[in-house]
Amino acid sequence: MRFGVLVFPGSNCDIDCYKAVEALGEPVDYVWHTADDLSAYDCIIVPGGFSYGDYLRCGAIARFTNVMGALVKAAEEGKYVLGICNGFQILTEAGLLPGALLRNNSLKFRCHPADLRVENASTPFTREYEAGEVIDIPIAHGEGNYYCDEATLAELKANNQIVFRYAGSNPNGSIDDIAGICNKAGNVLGMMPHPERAVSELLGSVDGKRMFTSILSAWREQNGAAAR
Amino acid sequence: MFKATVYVTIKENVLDPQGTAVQGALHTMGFDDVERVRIGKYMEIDLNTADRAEAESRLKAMCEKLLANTVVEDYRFELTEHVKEGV
Amino acid sequence: MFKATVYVTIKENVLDPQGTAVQGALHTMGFDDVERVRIGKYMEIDLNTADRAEAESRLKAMCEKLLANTVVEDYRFELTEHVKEGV
Amino acid sequence: MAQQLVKEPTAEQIEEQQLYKQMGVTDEEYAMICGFLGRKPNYTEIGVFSVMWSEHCSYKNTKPILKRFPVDGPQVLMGPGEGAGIVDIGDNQAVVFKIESHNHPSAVEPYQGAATGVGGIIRDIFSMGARPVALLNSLRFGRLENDRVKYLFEHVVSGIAGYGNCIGIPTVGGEVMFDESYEGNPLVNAMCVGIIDHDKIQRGVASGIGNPVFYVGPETGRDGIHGATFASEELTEESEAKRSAVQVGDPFMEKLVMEACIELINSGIVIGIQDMGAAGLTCSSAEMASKAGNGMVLHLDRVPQRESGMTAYEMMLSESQERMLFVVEPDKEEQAKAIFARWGLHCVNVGNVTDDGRLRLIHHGEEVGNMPVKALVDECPVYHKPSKVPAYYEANAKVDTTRYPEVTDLNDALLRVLASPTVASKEWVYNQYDYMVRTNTFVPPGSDAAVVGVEGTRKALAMTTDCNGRYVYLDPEVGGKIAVAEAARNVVCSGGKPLAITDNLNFGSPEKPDIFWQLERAADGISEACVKLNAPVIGGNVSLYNENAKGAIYPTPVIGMVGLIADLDHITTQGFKAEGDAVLLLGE
Ligand SMILES: Nc1ncnc2c1ncn2[C@@H]1O[C@H](COP(=O)(O)OP(=O)(O)O)[C@@H](O)[C@H]1O
Repeated sequence: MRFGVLVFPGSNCDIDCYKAVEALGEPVDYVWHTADDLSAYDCIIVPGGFSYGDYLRCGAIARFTNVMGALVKAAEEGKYVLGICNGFQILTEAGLLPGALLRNNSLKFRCHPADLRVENASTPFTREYEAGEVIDIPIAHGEGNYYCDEATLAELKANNQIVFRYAGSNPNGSIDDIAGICNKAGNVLGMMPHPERAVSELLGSVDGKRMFTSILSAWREQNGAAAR
Repeated sequence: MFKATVYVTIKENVLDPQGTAVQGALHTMGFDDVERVRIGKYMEIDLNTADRAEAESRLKAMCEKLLANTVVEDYRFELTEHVKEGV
Repeated sequence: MFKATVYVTIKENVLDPQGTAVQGALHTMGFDDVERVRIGKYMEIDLNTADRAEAESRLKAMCEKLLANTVVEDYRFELTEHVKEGV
Repeated sequence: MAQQLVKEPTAEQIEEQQLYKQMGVTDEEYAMICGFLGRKPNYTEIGVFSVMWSEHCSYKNTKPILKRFPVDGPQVLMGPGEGAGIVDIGDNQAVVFKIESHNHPSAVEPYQGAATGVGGIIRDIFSMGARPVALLNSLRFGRLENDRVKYLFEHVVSGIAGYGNCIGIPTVGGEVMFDESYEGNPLVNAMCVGIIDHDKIQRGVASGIGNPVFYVGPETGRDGIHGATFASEELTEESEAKRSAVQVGDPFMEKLVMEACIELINSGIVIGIQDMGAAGLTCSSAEMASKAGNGMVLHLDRVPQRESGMTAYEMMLSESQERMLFVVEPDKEEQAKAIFARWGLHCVNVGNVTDDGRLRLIHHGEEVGNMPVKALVDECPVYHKPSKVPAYYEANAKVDTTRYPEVTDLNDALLRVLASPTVASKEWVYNQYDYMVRTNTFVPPGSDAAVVGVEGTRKALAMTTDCNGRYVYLDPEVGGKIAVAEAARNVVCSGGKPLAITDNLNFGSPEKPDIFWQLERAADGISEACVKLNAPVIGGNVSLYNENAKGAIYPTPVIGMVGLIADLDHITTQGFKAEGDAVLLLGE
């Protein structure tokens, strides 16, 4: 299974995502924002950071880069797309996920471990978690306050698109404690917390690792490859 | 040459944490008469476009595409013609 | 009751990295006619103050103290009287 | 458009009206400058000399003190002098680190002051060729009851967070203390740590006669003109009027410049590279030429400009952020340009290396400056300021400490100590910093030293900043030793062996004999501790004139220390681990 990690000017969790996939033992490439073909990749990660300095709005400028056209196409084809933090913001700006991310209600950047409840354990990204399980994944963002209107929220709930909720105190004021959502088809996930920062005991948690192994096993199953 | 001023405001029903915080701060500072604060963006854009209709349509496109996120923000703009100095 | 609109802009000589980045993005998107972008803040404030002179002096104080950082920003405001609905 | 409204004074007017004094140049220094030039300096030249001869760039008041520091050791690959010091960590790898102050800019505009302080120290690290891997800071404010102090504290912390988080370098540690003596004159010291392979180490040299000199980064504006002299003056009501000295940081731009410069350095074509820090183009061009024993000619019309009508004086003294200067051979120009183009950056040939030992400035087809490089960089007079034991010190020595009552209610005392802002948890601060990005932070803030892993190895680095200004005030020599010892204890408790230190000497005005005495004694204390602990000083920074209306701040020589943890298994964290474990007390 081949992974691509998008790199925009100002991305800074690209290396961390790359390393997390590398540890999985699967091939991974950095993909520069000018690329217009993502057909080589089975899963595309839109990493965190401050693409274009987060100027104007987080993700607003990155969304117009060349690679985003290819990303929309890949998502339509059912490829797995994982947007983390700034990646989530880019996916909402691009309309691949509904809603928007506003400034944290504290108006401060917040970085610390956070408890998340896995609300939907049947996506390709979460199949190795138990539904309802509480996992420890750090957050680090200034604008992670997820917002959508009532109708969209109802729809998210009805389609089981809310994948993660904050289980402890809500760190940013997001509506309905939402920490991560997926699209209707379930192949595009956006989340504020950083699973790539929770992949070893040295980092304080290994709960993020299962997101990467989930993706791999889902892909293998889908493609009939024998599970290792 | 046109000068455009673009106002981007948070939609009425969307929470404005910054506005709320500023209102709180103003109260603490003794400005109790402040009843409501909403904070948006104010942009000044110089456009080297010849005619007004075109400038207007281009500005609208910029706002819809980039300058505002219409999921949570409203926008409006004003255009004033401007004669280049020294021309 | 007054409605105030406050405009906070970055001083002329002070770098506006945000404006520069947005200008760059607009160019990449094909809006080559954009010559300059400066991004500031726009605030709407409801003031429950009886008379205009007082509202003005209070607003000035708010701007100087909190709403603008006068080291790097300029501000100006407009006041419009507003009759409270339903009163 | 914007015409130049004020005409520059002529060389004669500068002399007659003693205008050089406004730039911090004394009569004697002015006479020396005339001697070096063989004529009177014009406005641009006196401006260039004034910044090169400011304390910030020349260390004219502190050179005799810095000489006392031990700077050698088998582990030291590069000591003080370059952008940052470098220490061997084995396997052809080395650690690069330095601390720098941005006190005065932060007092005036705390967010931007702190942010650009962080940006500046990061440039010092990557201009050595290193990949920055961690940031730390050391902060001092007045008492939190004061509204202005609250404002400064809040905005300094956001400024540090804003810059570090955006550029993607984890801020892993630091310290914050509150004391009345820092009221009106906060201390904002930022430290950056980087990792480099031995063979990638760069120096800021302009060698190779005829080689082109390149400017990279954003356009030059009228930012922070006279920032270096500003940093070498006491803060007064008037400095409020000098507010134009505040620069705005653009961490996004710096991220691009950093990535492009590291790519350029890795390509192996760079001859010399240096960041434009204090006194921007002036300091970088003069120092690079000086290190190679060469000269340089700069064509100022080619300098990218953000504003129209900029004068030579303004361009030479601008402190616009995120700019670098580098030298390559002529046939490597296209290769260098291609790298910067990919990152969307300006890369402009602004001059050449020359053999005449002079810094020559060309603007609008005229030579507007012609100065001997050696005079600019090496000939600034060194002052041996008078020093005197302060009265307070002598008085304190006579205080009978036994006359204070013993504390009886220890629980109450403990609670009061824990509640003081200086001792209380700093979670509010460090939770605003992204301390995890790059996923090598193995001990985050909240323990003793922070621990950052060395990518791809079993090694890690322990790092900390420490100083207790009150101790240093009470006894500068002992206080200086304590600062180093505390840093070393933090490193050792985390599983590391101290490698070296960087220091930031934050003191009051050196014109005052009391203060100069504090400086000398503190330096002696630091030196002694460094020798004992085998942790030489590999670099540092001096910030003098830290005074407010009531007098000088506590003398605060902040120590930044890095230690090597030989194996990840040695990492130790603070905090009791399990019930029933024995608790031992070491020391007296
Ligand atoms: N300004 C700061 N930036 C980052 N971390 C900080 C800062 N101030 C304190 N910390 C972190 O908080 C923890 C406690 O700091 P401090 O109270 O100074 O304790 P200590 O005396 O053990 O150094 C340390 O891990 C330190 O790195």
